Amino acid sequence: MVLKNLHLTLRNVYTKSVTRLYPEEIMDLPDAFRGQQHLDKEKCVGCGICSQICPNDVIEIVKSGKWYPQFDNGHCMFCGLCVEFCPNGALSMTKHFELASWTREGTIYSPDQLAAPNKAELEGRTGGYKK
Amino acid sequence: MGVIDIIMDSLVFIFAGNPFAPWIRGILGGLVIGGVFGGALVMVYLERKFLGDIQSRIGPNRVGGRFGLLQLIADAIKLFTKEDIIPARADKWLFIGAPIVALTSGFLMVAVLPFDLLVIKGNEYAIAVSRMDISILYLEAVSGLAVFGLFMAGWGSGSKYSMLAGFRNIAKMIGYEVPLGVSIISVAVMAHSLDIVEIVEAQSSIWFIIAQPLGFVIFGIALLADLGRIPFDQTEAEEELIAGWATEYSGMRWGLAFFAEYFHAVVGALIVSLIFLGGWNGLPIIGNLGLPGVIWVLFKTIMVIMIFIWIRGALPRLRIDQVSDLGWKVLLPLALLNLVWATIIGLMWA
Amino acid sequence: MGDEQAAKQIIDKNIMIELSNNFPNAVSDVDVPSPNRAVARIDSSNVKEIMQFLLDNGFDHLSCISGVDYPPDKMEVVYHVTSYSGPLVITLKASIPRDDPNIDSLCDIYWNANWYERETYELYGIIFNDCPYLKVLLLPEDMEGEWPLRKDYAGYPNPT
Amino acid sequence: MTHKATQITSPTKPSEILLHLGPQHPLQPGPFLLDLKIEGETIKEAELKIGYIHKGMEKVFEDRTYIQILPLADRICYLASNSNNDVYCRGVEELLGIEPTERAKYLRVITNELCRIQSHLLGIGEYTTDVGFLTMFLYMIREREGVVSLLEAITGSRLNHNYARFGGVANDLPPGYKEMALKTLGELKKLVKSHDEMMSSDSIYLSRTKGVGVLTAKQAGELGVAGPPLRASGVEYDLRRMEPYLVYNELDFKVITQTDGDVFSRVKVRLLEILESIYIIEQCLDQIPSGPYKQDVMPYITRPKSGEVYSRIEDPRGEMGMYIISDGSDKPYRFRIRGPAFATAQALPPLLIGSYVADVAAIAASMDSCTSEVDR
Repeated sequence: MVLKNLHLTLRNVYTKSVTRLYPEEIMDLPDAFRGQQHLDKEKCVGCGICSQICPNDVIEIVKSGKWYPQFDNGHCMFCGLCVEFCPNGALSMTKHFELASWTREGTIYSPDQLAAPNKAELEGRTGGYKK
Repeated sequence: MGVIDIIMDSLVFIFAGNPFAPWIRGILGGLVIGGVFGGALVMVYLERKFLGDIQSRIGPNRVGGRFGLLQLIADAIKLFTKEDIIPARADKWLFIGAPIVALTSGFLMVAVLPFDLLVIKGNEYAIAVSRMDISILYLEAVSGLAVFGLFMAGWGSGSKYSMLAGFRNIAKMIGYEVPLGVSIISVAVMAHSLDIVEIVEAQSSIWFIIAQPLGFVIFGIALLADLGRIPFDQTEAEEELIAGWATEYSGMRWGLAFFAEYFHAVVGALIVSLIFLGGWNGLPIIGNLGLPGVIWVLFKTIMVIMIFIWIRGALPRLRIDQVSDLGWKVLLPLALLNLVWATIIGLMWA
Repeated sequence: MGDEQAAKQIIDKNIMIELSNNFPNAVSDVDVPSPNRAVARIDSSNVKEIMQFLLDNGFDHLSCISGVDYPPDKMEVVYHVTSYSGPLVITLKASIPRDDPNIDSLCDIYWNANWYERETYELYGIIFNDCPYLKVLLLPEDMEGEWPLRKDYAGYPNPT
Repeated sequence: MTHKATQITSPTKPSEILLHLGPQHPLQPGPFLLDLKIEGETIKEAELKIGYIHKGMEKVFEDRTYIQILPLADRICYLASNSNNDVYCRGVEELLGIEPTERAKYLRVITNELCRIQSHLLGIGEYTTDVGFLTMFLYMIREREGVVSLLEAITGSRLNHNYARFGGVANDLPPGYKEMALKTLGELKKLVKSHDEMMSSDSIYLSRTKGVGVLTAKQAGELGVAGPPLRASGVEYDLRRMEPYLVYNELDFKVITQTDGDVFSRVKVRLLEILESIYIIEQCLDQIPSGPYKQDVMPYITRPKSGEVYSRIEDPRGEMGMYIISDGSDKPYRFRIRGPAFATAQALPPLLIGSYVADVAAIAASMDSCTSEVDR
């Protein structure tokens, strides 16, 4: 009959709801999380392997002082291949994932922006954050 | 000439038998309709919150503080500002009229629902817009009107989904009006009256849910089917017919159609609390604790509404042929059986 | 389980020998690269008989039909046939001329060949004779005749 | 089974109408067009038209290097992204003649089974909304969150994992993973059992599912389906057992079958497979050897010798195969994807004929098709 359903669903009323109120509360992100890329300018030699391996042509090697990669995150799919194949370990992935922008230019990250301290860590928005 | 006369005549008919002065009845009518309107709003809010609890969600929580109290107002503003689309192939007047008809039948039903009975100097004053000798018959007749609204929508939209939903609706209504009517008659037989006020008064010693539990179950199932709530929402089965008869509606017209459903649900819950749960008689054993009867009626109505919501959260949807099977092959024989039972018990009481 | 499977594999191996014995002129280049895979070339005019033979011998599951384009003069239709009771996948390749690509349809033998044939038709322009319902499946209807998976395809609607 | 009834013809009688379900329809996420010719509520003919999100993946892959295909192979179907990635990697490994390390094999089995669990949970969830049981859908999503988080903790991404590599995997297990996984999966096991009980005790649910959309073993074979729809008909066809890849031959598991072949059995198979997958993961977490999880050197350009390979895997939805032809360059010459959902989608129209419109949703969702993969 249907009584078991009624009973089990009513029991669920007393359990805690699982909804996260997103902008205020961020879920726990694991260390392996693939968010925005971070560039270590000290280590980067500008070899361009990242730009060759990228399946979506996100990465362009530009000159800003030396040659560094520039990311157009508008069509990045965060597969992490660039980080994995970087011969010097200059690229890494951070937990910053709130990358929306009002303009197309806003999604292009220059080497300087990539090398700056990570925004998510500055604001403490890397998970487990409670208001 | 003619139309106004007919309207006036029917108004006189509706208001007949109520000892209040006409202006009091007018105010009362406004209050009652407004109250049920408000009740429908409360039901929408409760449905979101309680269903959220059942489904491990929070429900509305942004507009109007933590509990989302103003969510409905935000929704109404959204609906009012949306574009109103009438499909090119729609039958325009049927399309426009359908939600109005659906809502009006709900309004008409409210007219005879009593909320309390005051006895002042030996005179009975029912807190109702109109007190009729045959109010329960009137209720059944008017509730049948709602199906016209839905079928008008189904036919007038000019869409196959809506039309299928309209067909299903007619099939369902025919199947369930009969057990619904028979179980109401059983109540009337037991109370020896067709007047809802007297039916409620007859429950002062024992509620009809206890006197005829089978009748209550049949009435509840048939009522759910009439209201088109899960598990009987075949007329707006999302995964098959998009939104059924409401598929082509948009903006406030859709809002009206949506609201008509909740209005009907509140009226349905009111009827259940009046004819089965003792109305203003308070609870068994503890009595009415000196509280006004209106409070008790509202309390019981909200409880019934919560049960509606709970059922919606717990059950899947039946198929339309199974719905018809249930109505004709199970509920109708049982309803007749219940009528026999009610007659015997009613005679013994008399 | 292990013994049964080994026995089954021996039977599976035999099927290739039987196949080449039954169709000495149509089947060539039989190769068994691994216990679960077997490859052979077949003559494009004998596809139906060979498939019927395989179906009768328990290979009741047509996994896939794919087209391959080898410009300038050759195309291949590749069939992957397997069975619901054993692990062996038989890959059969039928070569057809590129200027007149057509081959017999398998819809009478394997019901599910239909969509694969339609797909191969729209992407390569290979005509499947007697296919009950040969029309575009994935592409929009106005792209029929473009054959986009051919190697010399340049883009639609304006070559890029 | 003829092809006739799966081609729509225009109505001949006034009582027949053509009903177009789609291209935008709540029946399934993803666009498709299901044309039905109905008389009353009974379906006379059905035809499925697909291709609304044809992405031309096979062509795209011919233009990408082998490494670049890795993340793109995920996106064939986001619910089975790990399986797709794995089957691709095994194909290329065979072409390259390398073997993944022992630890990597276990890691791939763990992620594949987690992937199967989350796919089944969502599949059942979608199915339950189609019979009007929204609450169960939300419960399934709630349960799925935990499993997806487990996948995320290993792979770094919630949906498109991009985890397998040629000869290994991308990441090792994070510290403390075993305790975390056992806790989540233990709770999941209890919840799945409770949901199973809830569904199989509900008389409304049973009347909606028992005897609906019956596919006998013979028909299923004829229609070419694989995976849960086939196993629900009683055919013990599971590539994990039939063609043991990775380390499945070292693991103890049952091939779940049901006999009725109706909608109820298909969902039941999925529910039981979730429990079986949990059991496999528990074994893997116990047995997993230490050692390297990927090859020492992985060049960023891979050039397999020319040849061809057909690799296949037991996807959550059935048999996923990839046929790769290499001509010795760094890009595949031909890349053919044989998706399981394509086969199940093809088998849907003949199954619908003779049933009611109200059952279309139930039958279609119980086949658990995926438009993204059908169209590729």
